[in-house]
Amino acid sequence: MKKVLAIITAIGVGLAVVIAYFLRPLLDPMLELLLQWGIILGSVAALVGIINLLITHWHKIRQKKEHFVFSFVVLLSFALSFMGGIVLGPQDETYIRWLAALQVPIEVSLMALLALTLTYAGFQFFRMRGWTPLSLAFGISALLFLILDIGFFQALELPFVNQIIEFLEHLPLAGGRGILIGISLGALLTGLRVLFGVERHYGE
Amino acid sequence: MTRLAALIMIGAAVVLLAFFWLLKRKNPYAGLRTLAPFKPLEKARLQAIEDGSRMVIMLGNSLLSQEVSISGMGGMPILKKLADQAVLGDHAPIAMSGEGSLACLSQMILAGAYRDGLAPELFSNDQSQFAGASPFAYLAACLAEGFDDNNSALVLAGHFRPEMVLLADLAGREGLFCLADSDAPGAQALFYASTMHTLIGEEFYAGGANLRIHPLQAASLRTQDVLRILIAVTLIVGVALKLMGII
Amino acid sequence: MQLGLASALNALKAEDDKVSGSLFPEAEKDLPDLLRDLHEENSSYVRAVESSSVSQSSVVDEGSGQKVEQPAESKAGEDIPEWLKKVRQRVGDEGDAYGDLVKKVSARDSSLEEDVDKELRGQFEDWIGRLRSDAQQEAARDGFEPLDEEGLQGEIPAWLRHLRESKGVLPNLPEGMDRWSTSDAGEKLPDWLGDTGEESQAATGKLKAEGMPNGTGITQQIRLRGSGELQEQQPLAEQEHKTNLVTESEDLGAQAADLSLELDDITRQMQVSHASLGGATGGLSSQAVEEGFWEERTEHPMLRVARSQRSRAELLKALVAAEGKPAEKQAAQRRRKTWLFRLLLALLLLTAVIFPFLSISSQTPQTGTLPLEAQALMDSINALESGSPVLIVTDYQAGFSAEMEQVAGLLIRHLAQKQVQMVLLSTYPEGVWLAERLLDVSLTDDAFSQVREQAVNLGFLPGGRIGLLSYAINAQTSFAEGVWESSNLESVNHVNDFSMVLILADTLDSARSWLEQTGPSLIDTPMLMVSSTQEAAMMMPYLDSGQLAGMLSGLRNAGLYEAALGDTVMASTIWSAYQAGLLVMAALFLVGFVIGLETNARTNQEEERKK
Amino acid sequence: MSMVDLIIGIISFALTVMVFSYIIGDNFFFRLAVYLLVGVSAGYVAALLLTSVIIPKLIQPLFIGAMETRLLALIPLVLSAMLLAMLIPRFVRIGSIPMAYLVGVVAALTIGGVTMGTIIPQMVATVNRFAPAALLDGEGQPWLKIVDAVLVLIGTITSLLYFYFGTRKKSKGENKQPQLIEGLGKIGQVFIGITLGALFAGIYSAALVALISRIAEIWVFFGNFFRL
Repeated sequence: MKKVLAIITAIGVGLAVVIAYFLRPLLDPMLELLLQWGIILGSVAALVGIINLLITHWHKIRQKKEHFVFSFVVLLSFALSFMGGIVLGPQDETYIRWLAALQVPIEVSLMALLALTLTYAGFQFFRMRGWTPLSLAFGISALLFLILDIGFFQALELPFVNQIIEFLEHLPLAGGRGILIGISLGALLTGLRVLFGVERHYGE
Repeated sequence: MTRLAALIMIGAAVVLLAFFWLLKRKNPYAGLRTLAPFKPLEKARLQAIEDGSRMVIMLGNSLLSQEVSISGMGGMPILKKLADQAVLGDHAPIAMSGEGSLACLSQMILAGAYRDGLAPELFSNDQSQFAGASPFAYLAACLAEGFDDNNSALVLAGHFRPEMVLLADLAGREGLFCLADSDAPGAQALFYASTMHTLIGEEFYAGGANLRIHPLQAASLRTQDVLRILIAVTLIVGVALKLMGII
Repeated sequence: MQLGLASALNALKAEDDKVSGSLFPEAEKDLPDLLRDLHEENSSYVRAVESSSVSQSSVVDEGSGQKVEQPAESKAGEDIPEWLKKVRQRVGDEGDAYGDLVKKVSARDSSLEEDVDKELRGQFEDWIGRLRSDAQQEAARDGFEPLDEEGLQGEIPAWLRHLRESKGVLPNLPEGMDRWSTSDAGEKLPDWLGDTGEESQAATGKLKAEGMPNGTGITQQIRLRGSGELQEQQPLAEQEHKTNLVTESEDLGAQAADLSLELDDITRQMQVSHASLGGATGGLSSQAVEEGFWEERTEHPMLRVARSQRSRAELLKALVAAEGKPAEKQAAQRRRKTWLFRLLLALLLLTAVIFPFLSISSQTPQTGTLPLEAQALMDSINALESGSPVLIVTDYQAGFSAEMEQVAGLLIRHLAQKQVQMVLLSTYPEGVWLAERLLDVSLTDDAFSQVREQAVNLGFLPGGRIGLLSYAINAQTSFAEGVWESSNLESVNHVNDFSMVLILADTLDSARSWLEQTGPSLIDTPMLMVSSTQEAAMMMPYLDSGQLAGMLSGLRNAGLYEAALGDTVMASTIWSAYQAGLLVMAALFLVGFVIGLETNARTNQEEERKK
Repeated sequence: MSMVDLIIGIISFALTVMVFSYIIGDNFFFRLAVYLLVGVSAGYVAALLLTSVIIPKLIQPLFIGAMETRLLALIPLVLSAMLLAMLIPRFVRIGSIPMAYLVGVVAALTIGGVTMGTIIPQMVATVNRFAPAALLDGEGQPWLKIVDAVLVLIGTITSLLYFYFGTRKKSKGENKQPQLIEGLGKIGQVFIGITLGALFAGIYSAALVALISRIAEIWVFFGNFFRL
């Protein structure tokens, strides 16, 4: 019974929003109400996810699973960060300062780690991918754009060289447009399957 | 004009979808290209059951925070296929989501798998985790979970930001099987360079048909093929008319 | 595990039926009694479990760790098939796999100690005797020389011997010998099989004398031998057997080893009985011959073991032996192989990037021409009037704050020079405090202090794309009550009322969402972008289609923009380190390309050689 | 340098080294930094969601405003309660209705957004490049603009056809695309490779800037520290 109700909800709400989307601004009030409820449910789902995160780490501690010590770190840092946000407010200067002091170094370092690990990917690329039109184009293009980004040729300030560089820098546009249209077609059909009531992972 | 053109495209897609669904009811999956990475994925799945190791399925984030994205749901067919082994293997697969709504959806799929396996009491919420509240926190939690010694495979299926390629690097370091399947072009570029089993462009949306989840998934691929040919023809005709100054 | 043992016994029984069908005369088709007893025992055990009227089974609740009474019939139980109910019942009864193993073994021991009596001992000896007498009658009918009392001695027909020799099954007869005798054969047997015949009888005799329950003879002996104690100790009679067995039965590892030896011994019993008749029968099943019946063996050369038999026995032995031992991860070996090389490459890049910090400190402006899209962005900002509202969207993660503050900081300063009214918001939770940080880092000069105070941070726009469309429809209801009213934005009621929308994005996701959901609502308000280098290539289609009016991305273009503004020039150490890092990656690609050429050539040669 | 800046500088340096220890392999320090980030970001997001969405949009409307809006506010409250019920394993299925609502809304936005925001505008832009005025007037060499427009048209069509999912009719079981489409797809591979290669270089550059900024920050911190 719950499954049928869920399918009807998805199809009904989906059709209502699509119709209102294309008839804008005619049905804007109804569209806005449906969107506001969607925003609330999206945020509640995020909170349910965060509570699930805390319960998972609490189970790890209680069952003394491997690395359960770090679950203490998660719960403790969550408590401090959450209480700070509630008491001082998410936009308080002191709160933001300490939040940035912890979050910025770790996230920027993870991003820096990406550079260090891509060195191995760059080195073993041709050995792994072999020789196909795709891999050759990929390798040569990556090499070309790395060298262009160094700025050596631009510094020569030769008009003809600049025009070639500008032409080369616009080359990714064609492939990018093809990929974008392809991905959009896939997303369009997936959305239609939801409105057909076929893509119903919510009803498992 | 854009709105009219969009409506025409959506109408064409709906008609073609229904047409191919009815046309190919008997054998919906015949005549479709099979994607290479799904065979090793099946092998890795059976291997995980055989040697009692664990598969970790990462469903990525949504396009933006606090929403469920269509591309995030693109990874669900793979989770559904791997969830069926939840009842068979020694270690149930772990689904890690970077978005609250994806965590709820994956929980339903895993719970459904145990219910289909007539063992609902064996399902616990820990198998479907909400790993992190921000993309980098999600990446960090997945890296920590990826180091677990019970793992034998990391399956990335969903919407990923480029920095998630650290997980493919971790799979390479730890000698794990890794399937990287995303709809984000940036992530596709890095996955293509760092792991063997990856999909490019819109192949991400062909997972459902390859795993034979529902006949309408196969009809979708056929509809996409016809639409791409219509787009190509429209571009050529449009260019011709533009050169002639008609439009 | 319980299922595993039952199925293993069934497999052995099926195998035995197949082989015995061809070797034993029709009348003797049924199993040797010992094997049948073991089989009945096992099925009686299964029947005992089924019939048990236990309506409740207790399952350890993984979450709470205590036993939880579970209804034996789960709600969905009415339509569950019978066989599956038994499977779930058994899983529920015995908890985890090891508990099941211990229960099975101890159940067998106790049933053997209570039930087996003198009659089984007699049956066993009758069985051996009947097998031998039948073999002799068979041999007499087929014209072979009857086997003598000890069994294995006998004239092997010439054709059989040549066939075996050609298959390398029988080692060439030493000089002067034309047939095998038990003692020679015995030498080839592994120690523990070699003495099966005589020693087991002697041991059994001793057991009887010591008053041990007869039934334990064979099994007890095997268990002790299995645990490696029989060889070192004094003869069994002097042992205090009750205590050893009790301590042993608690050690799960030893139990697994005992079981494997017990099954192994049954397999040996069957093989020995086959072998003793082997010489006498010519009627081998065609399948056995086909499977290379006389393939390489380590056991008694006279043994006739089909390859499928052998592989099943070894698989069974390996499976049982592997229980309880952590599987050696092949990944661990693969990990060591690439780990060091990845570390060296990372250190190489780290060194290349640190080096400019040690040597360079001067500041030289960037040279080159600003790309068209960056020029369009500069022109748009230059066209703004003082006090006009500009919406700045800080949709990037803290991980990109380094790059974005470097590149976007330029535009914030440029906008501040134009004295515009800045309105900030973000669809990412982190974007809220990153916006504050961006203003603090960029507007450090006193000249910008007034612009800094007037800047309004609307905070978090929740809901992702749902929130974007809602914002495009009605900007005020998208934010918490009072946020909009307190931000003195009288002139702005709709997103179209902004003079410019500037999106600071680290990936294509945020840009696409704004372009798809809010873009169609913007009539004459230009949408511009500051993008991380990360996905700037995917922004080009939107620039080309005019959906984006201008874009600035990358450290180099920021340097050129800065030079064009006449602003303070970016430190050259950062720029030199950036160039060094790019050179390292370019070099790695080239080296990889050359190595790829070489490995590709080698693989082509190998393929040609194979063809 | 104030005491707070000193502490923040030391924390920043320590966290950077702990994250970089990933290169050596799994270790205590890396996990500590990683789980610290998970806890801190979850706490902040939870606080932000409560203060800027749940309280103002879900709870306050129940008590403020006209009776009609207060009754309407009950619907999202009930749906939210069903979502919260999913935290209990036995009631996971109750959350299917609010999840269906969310999925339905996002599916509709995707259908509208991708068609009006990406597919149609990109097709129009490809055709508009061939406008005679755009080709002949304006900056740049006309022949270069013509070549550029033709390349974009060919690249867009061939990279679209590279993903063709159908296979040849005659080739039973063979995984081959129709002849013409396979040929065009090979050209499309080149254009897709160029785009993905450019993305690889771009992402590496962004990561490189992050690496340089970490080193620069630590360099400046130690410079000021030793100058104390």
